[in-house]
Amino acid sequence: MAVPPDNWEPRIVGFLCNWCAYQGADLAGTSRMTYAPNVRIVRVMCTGRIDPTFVLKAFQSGADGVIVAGCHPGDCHYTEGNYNTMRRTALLRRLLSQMGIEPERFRLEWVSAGEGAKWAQIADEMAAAIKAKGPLAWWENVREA
Amino acid sequence: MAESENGSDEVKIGVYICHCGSNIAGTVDVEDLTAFAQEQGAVVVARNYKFLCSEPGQALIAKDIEELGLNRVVVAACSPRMHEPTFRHVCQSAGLNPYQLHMPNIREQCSWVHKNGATGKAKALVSAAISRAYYLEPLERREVLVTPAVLVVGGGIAGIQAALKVADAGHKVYLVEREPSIGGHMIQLDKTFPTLDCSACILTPRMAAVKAHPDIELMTYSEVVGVQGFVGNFRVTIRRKPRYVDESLCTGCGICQEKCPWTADSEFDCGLGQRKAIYTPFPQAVPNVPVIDPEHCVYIQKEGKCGACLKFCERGAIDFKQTEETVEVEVGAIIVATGYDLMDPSAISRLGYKRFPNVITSMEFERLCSATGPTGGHLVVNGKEPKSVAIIHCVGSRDQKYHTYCSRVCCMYGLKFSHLIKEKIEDAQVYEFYIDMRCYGKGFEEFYQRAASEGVTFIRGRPSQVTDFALNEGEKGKLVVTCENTLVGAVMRVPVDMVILCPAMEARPDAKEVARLFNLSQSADGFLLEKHAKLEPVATANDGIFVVGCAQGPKDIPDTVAQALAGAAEALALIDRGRVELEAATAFVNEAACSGCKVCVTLCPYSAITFSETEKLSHINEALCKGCGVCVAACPAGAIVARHFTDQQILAEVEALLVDARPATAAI
Amino acid sequence: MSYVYYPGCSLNGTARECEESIQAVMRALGVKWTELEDWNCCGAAVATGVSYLLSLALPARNLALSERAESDLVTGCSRCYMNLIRSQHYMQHNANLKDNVNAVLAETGVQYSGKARLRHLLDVIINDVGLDVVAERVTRPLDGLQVAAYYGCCQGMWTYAQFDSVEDPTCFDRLLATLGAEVVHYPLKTACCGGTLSMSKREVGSNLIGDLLLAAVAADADCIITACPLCMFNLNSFQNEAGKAKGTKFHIPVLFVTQLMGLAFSLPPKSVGLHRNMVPPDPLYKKIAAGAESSGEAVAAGPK
Amino acid sequence: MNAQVCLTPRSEPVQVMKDPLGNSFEFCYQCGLCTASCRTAYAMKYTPRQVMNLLQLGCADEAVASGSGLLCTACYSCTFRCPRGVAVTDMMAAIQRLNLARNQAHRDIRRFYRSFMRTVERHGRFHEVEFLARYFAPNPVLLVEEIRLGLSLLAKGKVNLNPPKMASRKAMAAMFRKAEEIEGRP
Repeated sequence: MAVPPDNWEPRIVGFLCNWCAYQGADLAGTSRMTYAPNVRIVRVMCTGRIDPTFVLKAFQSGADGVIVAGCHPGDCHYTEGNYNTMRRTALLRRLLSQMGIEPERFRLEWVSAGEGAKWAQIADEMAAAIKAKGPLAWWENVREA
Repeated sequence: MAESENGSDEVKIGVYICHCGSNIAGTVDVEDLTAFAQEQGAVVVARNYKFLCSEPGQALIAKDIEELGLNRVVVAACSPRMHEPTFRHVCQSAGLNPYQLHMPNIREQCSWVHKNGATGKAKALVSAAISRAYYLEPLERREVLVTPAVLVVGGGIAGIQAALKVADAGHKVYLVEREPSIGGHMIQLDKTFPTLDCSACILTPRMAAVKAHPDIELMTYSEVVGVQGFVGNFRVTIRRKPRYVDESLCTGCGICQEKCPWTADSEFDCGLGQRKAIYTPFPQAVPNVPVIDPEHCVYIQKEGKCGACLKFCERGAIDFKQTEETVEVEVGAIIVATGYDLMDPSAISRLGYKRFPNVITSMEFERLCSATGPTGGHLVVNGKEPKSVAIIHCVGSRDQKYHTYCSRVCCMYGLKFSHLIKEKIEDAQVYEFYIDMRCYGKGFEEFYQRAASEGVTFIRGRPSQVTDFALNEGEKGKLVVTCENTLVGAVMRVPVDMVILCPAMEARPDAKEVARLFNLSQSADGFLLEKHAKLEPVATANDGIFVVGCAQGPKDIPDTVAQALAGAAEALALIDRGRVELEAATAFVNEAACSGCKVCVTLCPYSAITFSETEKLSHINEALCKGCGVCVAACPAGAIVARHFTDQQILAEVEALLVDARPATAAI
Repeated sequence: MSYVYYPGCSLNGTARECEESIQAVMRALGVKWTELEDWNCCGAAVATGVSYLLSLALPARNLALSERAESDLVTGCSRCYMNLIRSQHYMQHNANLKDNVNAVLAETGVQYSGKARLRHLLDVIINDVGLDVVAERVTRPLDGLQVAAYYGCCQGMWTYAQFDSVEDPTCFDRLLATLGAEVVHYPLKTACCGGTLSMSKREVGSNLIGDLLLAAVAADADCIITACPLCMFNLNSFQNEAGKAKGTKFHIPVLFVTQLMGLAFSLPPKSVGLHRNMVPPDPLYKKIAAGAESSGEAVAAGPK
Repeated sequence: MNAQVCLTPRSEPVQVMKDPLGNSFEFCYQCGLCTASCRTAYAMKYTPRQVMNLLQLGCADEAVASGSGLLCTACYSCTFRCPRGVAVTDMMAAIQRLNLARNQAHRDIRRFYRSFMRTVERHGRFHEVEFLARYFAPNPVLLVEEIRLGLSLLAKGKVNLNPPKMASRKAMAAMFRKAEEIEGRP
């Protein structure tokens, strides 16, 4: 694996639903919690809108990790969009592993509008985990496999 | 960048970066960010400004739209949940479709949460916003009429006040209450702080007014079980439990309750007193119509044995054939006032609740003090008048094992209790065990002074236990409260005859179901979440639904009433406008691409998608669609398009979000 | 279920009667275990006063040994149990700490991974063996014997958190009731006995012990039952000093829980080390015999 | 006023007081539940709550010197009940450690701790006879006080005269050294 430069910082794309996770991330801001700046957020109305190709596109464009975050199961603003996400994610995970993208690089999380601290913690954890893994080099993993 | 979709007019993007005073500019290098934005393709102008939401800030954008012919606007500022409506309005007023705006969030999700790296992240966010904005399309918003009626859920003081105010404005109100009577917790209280008004005396006229109001339809012993529709047009399903008493025939004479031979613990009196199997919870109940509790009614339990009430009711109002009913009502707005519960302090076993009969909760004390209570207002525990009483504050509040928050009312009602005890038993010793006295309201500090002047003893310290272990003769037969008197720095043992616990006010155990039913969020403490802590105190994430009173968090009666009236004002504003704009960001089916697989039909939570067997195509009813996009992501043919969240827009955003990443390897 | 048994230091010496009774009773209940090989001192209440790291590493070594044995680690000493679970808990929540502990453990050739399963003797008796099995084994019910169930503090706070209520544990009451004893209301059941203060700060230790004895006497208890060897030592050995502190004289037998179980199982008193108790438990024998007699009569009278 | 109790807030290095799980004294809001739950607080110069306050004020030296930490029996009642999740017991242990390391405690008490740890270091397990010999030798007055108890223990066969036989006892000393190397006492 290529050795990352010293100042390398992972780039992580977060797809957050408008009603819970995005509000949770906003709450982390209003509460002035400090967390790693590596996660960049894309707002969608519901995690159910997230087409697996969005995640693949993120990795293809140079993301080192992707987080999908939505309402807790049962709390979806659209009743059950997040259940669809859950099902889709299982398939997506398999696809990612076949492509040589390590499981740590993709996370599905439930963050409610009141869980600002949880969002900050997830962002920190994810940044630390990806930093430990180094830059994404899926093509290398695929070749090795 | 390439030409826009229709190829006719050139894309002209204006980028505006807000300093938000120092909120953004203190962390993000706004000049650098502006220069960066200026370099992006299709960007005609990039500016930064101290406060874009201010009038001159808005004018700046409007002027550029008009003079430079901008057709896309990117405002990098606070969360779009804050100011998207503001800047959409700016676009509209300058002649641009409001959906041609995009707002990257560089405050809540950038400058406020990062110490280092905020500028770099802001650049990525702005770059993504520009790319997304490039593909934005104008959308048309539709308007629908608002049903001029309001549903109020919960008949405590909050629900009563809200219902009366809406009805006084001449609109129909449905007031739904789960219990047999309205009145809520407030009607259980004896006196109210700091004025010492008799709680029932000030509340019962309001309850009677609800009953008498021609525009209020009161449904007690009923629960909301379903909510469909959207702001302005809700369809609500209400389940009415059988009372086994015909409300239209009953005169409330009370003979049935007199004759009923079966008793149960009275919920209203916190189990300190008894009620019959057919009962009104308290004498001033509204409606003054009893219910039969099927668990304790022998006629119901043993199929026809007893029937005393049947025999004695002269009006023939007893009706054991009643069954559960479901009614549907249509309303334009909903006010949720479902209240709170007191925590059960037996969870903190060291404080002795349920182990010693003379350890009681604050609500039990209210009932003991009340003239309508089980002792007729005589303060008696264990058959004796207590000569010394300990009042323990913060039981389960300000404690991360139970509830981190302060319950806000205990300090004041603790003082009220001291006063009431002193009033009833002149030579009683009263000890207030507190951590901090929080007497912040109007007349509160004065009341604190008054209690102190009446000889109440204040001990600053959280007691560790209530025990019956006596170390000396003086403690024998007493309860001993141990704590550190933190102002002295010494452990104290205080022998008393009675202990009153002030348990935390907590979200009701079914708050989660309520949140789900009305599609609301809960804050971390379990209470229902308002839209904005300061500026939208009663609105929620679900338009047209408002939350008031203790369902939103612990508060005292004046604050509850203020919120109730705020909720009424919100509902009235919505109804009086008469029309409401619907979400334009809905989905539609690209018929040419639809393969007719019907996957989308089953997925739609709003039944907005129908399948035409003749055309072999799916159709989306845009009045029902809420734009969640589940069908869009699921469509195997990619035939469904989510307006304002198109694949093209999102993919462009993702790609540009990673503008600073090393080029994706061409290895594959 | 396989167990390795960690006796701890005091059970080899000052708490020998506890050890004898534990072994005898567990044998009677059919529990098989082997002693944890090469175990070391858990640091007792002393290590924390000298080295934070050692206070975690000493217990961790025993946890690591039990992982190697792939068995549940059972201890009958509350202080050992507390030190073990504290070490486990801290390492679970702080990876850096765990690394440091493992660096120390490396000196003795073991490593702690986090898999160890720690069990308290009472937990094994009540939840693995079961009270129904205990009841079957009771041949001399302790009818009429009034006992104060003294849970002790570090048990209350750490041990019972694992299988009972922290603040108001009841497992002990249930076990003693199974033996036929009457458990009296003992308000100080989770109050601390003062631990090593009885040695290092005598006047404070005696005062705390005095309160415990006073409460038991006030509750009309015939004896105090404990599940902690240190409580056992303190309550037995310092009744004179405690009496002086409280201006009275104490003479109340204090038994380890398995000693009382042994009596109910009709095991010979010597086999459960009752002859070693500092306060001789003789008055109890009389009371149990009297109880057995009266119930014996009732049985004899029953069938007719 | 006694100069000793004229405290000046200053920021002393209190890092050693911080709990490894992050539940530190900063969270304390001085409700006194720790003290009220503590059976030995009455004998302390500063109650556990006051110790937390001294740490908050940056007056750790005063808390350490007070010897309050030596009275903690580590029953953990305070930690389990603390409404702010402060690991009070660990902080009491920290000031206890510092007090002993700074030789502020009475020499008998210091010897009590030292003798115990030395015995464990040598044998891997506690050995009463060796401990008592180490503890009592320099101060025979103590021995006189305890002789009655010692004799009756002996009579009941509760003193194990033979040293414990632990297989890896040699390695224990290495463990002690390694721990000291890593943390640098105290």
